[in-house]
Amino acid sequence: MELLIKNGSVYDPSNGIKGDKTDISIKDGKIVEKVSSNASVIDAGGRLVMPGGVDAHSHIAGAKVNMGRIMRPEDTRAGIKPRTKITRPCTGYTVPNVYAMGYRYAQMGYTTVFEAAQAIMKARHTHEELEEIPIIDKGALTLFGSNWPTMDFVREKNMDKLAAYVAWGLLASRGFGIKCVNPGGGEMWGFGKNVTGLDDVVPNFDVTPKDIIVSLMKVNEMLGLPHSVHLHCNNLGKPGNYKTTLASMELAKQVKPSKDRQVLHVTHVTFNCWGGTNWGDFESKADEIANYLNNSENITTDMGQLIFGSATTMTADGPVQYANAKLLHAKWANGDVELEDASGVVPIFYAKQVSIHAIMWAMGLELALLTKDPYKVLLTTDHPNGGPFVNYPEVIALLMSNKKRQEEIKTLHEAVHKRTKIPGIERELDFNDIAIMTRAGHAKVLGLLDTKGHLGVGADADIAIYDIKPDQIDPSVEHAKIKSAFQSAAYTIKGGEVVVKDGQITATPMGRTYWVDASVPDEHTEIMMKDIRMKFKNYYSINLANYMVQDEYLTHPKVVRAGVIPAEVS
Amino acid sequence: MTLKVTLITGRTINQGATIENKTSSDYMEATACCELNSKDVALLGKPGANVRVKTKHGEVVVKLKENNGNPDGLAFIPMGPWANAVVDPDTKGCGMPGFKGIPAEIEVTNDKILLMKELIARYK
Amino acid sequence: MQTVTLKPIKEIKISVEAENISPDKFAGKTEKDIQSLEAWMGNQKTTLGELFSVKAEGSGAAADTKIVMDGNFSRIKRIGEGMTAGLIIIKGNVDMHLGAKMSGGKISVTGNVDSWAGREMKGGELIIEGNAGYYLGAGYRGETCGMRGGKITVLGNALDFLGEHMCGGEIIVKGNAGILPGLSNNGGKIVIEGNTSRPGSEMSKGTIIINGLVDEMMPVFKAEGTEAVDGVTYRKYTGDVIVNGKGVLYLK
Amino acid sequence: MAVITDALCPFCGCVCDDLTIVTENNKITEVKHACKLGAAKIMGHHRIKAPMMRKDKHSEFKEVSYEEAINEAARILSNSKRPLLYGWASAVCEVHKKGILLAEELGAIIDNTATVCHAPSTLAVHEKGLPSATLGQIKNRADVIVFWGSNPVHAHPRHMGRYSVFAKGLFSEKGRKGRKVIVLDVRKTETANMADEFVQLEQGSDYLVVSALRAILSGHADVVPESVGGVSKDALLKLVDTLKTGKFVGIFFGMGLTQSKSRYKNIDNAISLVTELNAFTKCVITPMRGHYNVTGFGNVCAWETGFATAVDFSRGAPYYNPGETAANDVLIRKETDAAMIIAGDAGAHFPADSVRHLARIPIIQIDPYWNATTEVANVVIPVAICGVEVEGTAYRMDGVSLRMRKMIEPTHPPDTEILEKITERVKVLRGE
Repeated sequence: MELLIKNGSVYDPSNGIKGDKTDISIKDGKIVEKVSSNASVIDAGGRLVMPGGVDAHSHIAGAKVNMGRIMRPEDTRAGIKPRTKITRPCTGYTVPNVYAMGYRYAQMGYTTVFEAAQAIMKARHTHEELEEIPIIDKGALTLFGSNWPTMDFVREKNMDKLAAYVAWGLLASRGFGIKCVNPGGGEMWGFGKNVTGLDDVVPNFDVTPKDIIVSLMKVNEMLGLPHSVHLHCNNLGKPGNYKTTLASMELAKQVKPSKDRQVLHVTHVTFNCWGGTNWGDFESKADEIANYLNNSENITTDMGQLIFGSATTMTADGPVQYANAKLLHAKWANGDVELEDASGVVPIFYAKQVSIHAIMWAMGLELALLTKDPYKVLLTTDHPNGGPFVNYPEVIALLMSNKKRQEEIKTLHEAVHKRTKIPGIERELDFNDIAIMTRAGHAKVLGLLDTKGHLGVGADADIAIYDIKPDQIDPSVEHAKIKSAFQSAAYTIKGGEVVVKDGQITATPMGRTYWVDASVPDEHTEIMMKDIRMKFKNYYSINLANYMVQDEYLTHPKVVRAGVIPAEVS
Repeated sequence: MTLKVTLITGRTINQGATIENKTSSDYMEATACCELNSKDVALLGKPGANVRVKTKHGEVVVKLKENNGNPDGLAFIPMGPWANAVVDPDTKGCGMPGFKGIPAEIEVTNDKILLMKELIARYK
Repeated sequence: MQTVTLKPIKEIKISVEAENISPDKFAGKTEKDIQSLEAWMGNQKTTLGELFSVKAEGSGAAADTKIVMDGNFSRIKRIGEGMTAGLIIIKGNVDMHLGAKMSGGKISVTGNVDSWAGREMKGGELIIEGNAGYYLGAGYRGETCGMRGGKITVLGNALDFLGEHMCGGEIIVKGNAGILPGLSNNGGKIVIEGNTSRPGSEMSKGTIIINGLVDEMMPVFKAEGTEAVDGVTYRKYTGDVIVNGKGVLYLK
Repeated sequence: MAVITDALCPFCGCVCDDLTIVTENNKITEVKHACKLGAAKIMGHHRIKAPMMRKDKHSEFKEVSYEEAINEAARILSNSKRPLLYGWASAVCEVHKKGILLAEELGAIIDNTATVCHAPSTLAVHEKGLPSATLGQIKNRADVIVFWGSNPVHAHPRHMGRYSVFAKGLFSEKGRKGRKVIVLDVRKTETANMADEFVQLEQGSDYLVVSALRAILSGHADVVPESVGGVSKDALLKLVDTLKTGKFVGIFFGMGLTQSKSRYKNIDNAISLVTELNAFTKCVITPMRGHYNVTGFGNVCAWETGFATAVDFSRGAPYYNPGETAANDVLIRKETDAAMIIAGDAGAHFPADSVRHLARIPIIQIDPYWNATTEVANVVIPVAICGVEVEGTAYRMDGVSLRMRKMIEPTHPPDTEILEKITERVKVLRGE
């Protein structure tokens, strides 16, 4: 199969292409130097061409996503669409069904999405859902931050065992990388408590969140995993938590990256750049985070942008969800996973006239606009925590147009003026910035820039064409057009196949599931497994033989190899 | 003598152990019965007697059994076709019929207990 | 002024979803237009004309549209759903979701209505001369708000969960009500002339007046002595204390 | 002789995964570690040999080929205006996926056995959520365990040993001795006999008792009368104190709550009690699910349709409203005009009125065993036993997904194959 995209106005940041009229040749699902004259041709007619969108942090599959669906029939009915000849029925707004998940991402020109948190013990469920999300490539990050083996090995200061455990845990869960959520807090939530900072000691395990974060960063680099540690900071959801976030970022200095990427990705900053001491003096400290990012080299973040309207908060941070439910008098699902982590799901409605929400809306934007390098701030909504992913085009429009921001600010609670810097920020991002924040940056942060997030030869032929002519539009003024163009791609091409045309699904191939197979010396695994076997014998409620995710749950696997880097290299 | 009771239905281990073997006499023995405490049983007769259980929704003949965990006036029939002959079909706006808390009358009878096949045949 | 008369022309066993029977949908349409409006019987798409004889006289906006339904409609769901104005007069029984989400106009029924009548109703009036089913004036699964405004009057009885999650409006039941009326009442007014049981659980706001007997009282109300309402003396209770509720329950 | 270790039990929601199965010549000769329920199922019962059909409900069945039975099933279903596809709980998730696709194709209602079991719990989850935990969390931490309207000695025989009452873990090394066990029920069950405290309720009064506990917990003991639902105020005060002072409270509930007066509102109320207890201690609540994979159906149905059960596809898009779209709702209203009953026995477990309607309409049964549904069926298609002869996914009562093992080679085709063929045939009949 050959395809040629002609006359596109191409934005391909990692190859330095900024709006040049470049042709893209595709053969057998990859981008190639050139194609034969038999290739079918898409004439982009000067329209915007970008690599397929990549999302490094979204909640698209697994136990908590499904709990969101089960507890929210009122959300399910909000997005109903009957089946068609090509598509299965779609449901939901904040918690779409598996089909809507794939179709709606594809309709926005996205082709790769990573689920941000799975407990190993519930990974089989995650993969069952990933297996049914059509079109997009996907993967899932695995939780390690409160696992008993993690804390035991951290306390023993045995990085070989910890590395072996991480490698084994990724295999067991078919996971892509290390997710660390409120480290130590998940364990403490087992008895209804929480850690309050990086130096609290987790009872019975005698480690601190700081120890856990640093150790996980070390083994992440020992293993040379494609992605870095992906951190949801302690104290999330508490006013004043920006200090914890900055202190967590500071820890990254202790570890050298094993490859050309960050050593720490701090996620959904909207929820952890909070100033003030209570809800009364609550304010944005996104500027402080941006300032830190501007002066450091090995940390990346994502926005977790807030979208007004309905959202469903879901996270492995169990205690924060209990606090949310109590504060909002909302329904609450909790999902502790034995020996591993916690989780919670709580619906929320973000209202423009609620001061906290207005301030939070500003935080993600401030972070993105005050941080100079767009590779350091990825565009996310922490779907569906800040709001559903279908609102990315709204965020793009806000980032590209100060006019739109000012119009929006007029409709918000006045706190947005006093407690945030957003009204005075004039910066407007360009298409290159947006391409980084929605594609190249994500791919780089995930360590997948070889095949994802760019349009160079050898890349996967995942491409989006939008109905915008970059040289004929002023995004600052015509922000509504920007938004609608990004909502509904003129073409989405996935693995060389046209899957969306004029915003409509035209084909529903199955994407691949990425996971990382990391090698460690056998003797490390053997020693580590002694502990693991003991834990299964005494503590787990299932047997070790039934724990690992079987091959049957990855019908289209894409294995990324990694492993312990020999001492002389590291 | 007719005993007025509140009827509940539910699982038992023998009902469960024979659930995939519904044509067997074991299943019938496990489920075609009605448990009352010994005081209530004595009001009617003896354990092992056939009793007719009647509700607004139907009637069924089952074997009388003793279970002293039951308070006075509470009858228990293991879930299954015999119990379901007399439960309340109303789903109360939420899809769930009334399998528990049904006012019922129980009396001893000489009628025989129908086999599962015969019981279902009544519905045809 | 437009008057549309619908009469059943066949016995209907499988429920029909007929949200198109509404003054908003009929307004300004010809008899033929109305006959061709879509309805669903089970998984079969059909039309109003296939199911009913349709007679239309005059023409007018929704507010000037009167729909007269004469006969047995006990398998016709969603009549008057979302209507904003006009009048529906039903001489007979109807199925579920009558007047769901309606925000204006008036529906009156001489017979019985099945469950979810007035679901998520925002305004207008619903008069039921017979009995109502479950969840009268309630919400949809998982929503925090049921009825928000308008008025429902039932001359007969209503079943369980009436006014569940009510956030506003008024429900009057002349007969008895099933269990748990006014559950999670958050600002509506409910009057039950007959008997009921377990009223007002989890109510945070609103008023429930019961003139008949209360079979079982929820153990969550504070007795506040007596108070006269429209000249009648009631025992007054406030609660639900669990949710720090400011709801008021008046019992005779 | 072959020995399979770490085998999973396809009976109840405990899905015990520590069974040892001994087989010889493709026959199971021994089941170790299983309870009476699991062992009985795995050892096997009399099976339906071959597909069968009959002219009408009164005539005798005749054996037919699979093809014939499948074609007839497809014909019945594709002619139906209000088909119901019911059962599913005794099958693996792979079967559920095929079933939902068939329901979409037909514009059918698909509902599962939870409709007479824990579907009300799902309705309560819509209202209040579900503060829960995996069973190992209970095993390792719980010092107070409550069974409310559930009788695990009979329905989940190994629950207490593996996960709750007797289980030892990191913070519960004393097992039973370190735990307080409370049973609330209307009768003194065998489970109640093992409890430290038995609170006997009047039948149907659970809702009132939960509210009284919540009132006391929220500091309003003054409004609670001297006795609620047959329980003295002193006993209620004591119970609240026990719950509040536990370090980790695990509450398990059964059909005593889902099926009694107030139905799902009992659970709705109990979930609020659990949420409110978390202001004092850690407390979680878990439904005692019956069939080994009834939880799996709810999960598959939720991720595929957005709704956990009772989904009506008649208009092409999922619609959900138990009370309107659940199996018994449409059967009692006599709306259903054809039904497929698979991996569940509506004939035995539905009220007489529903079965009476099933006896009037064409019924297709897909099941390994002859049961009460067979008695009203027109077409019977025997299949392999999931979890014994077919591997696949099941979800334990706490939502942990597990892969059921194949113990012996099947003698019949799997449900998935039958459903695929029916779906293909339906498409042909509809000219797709």
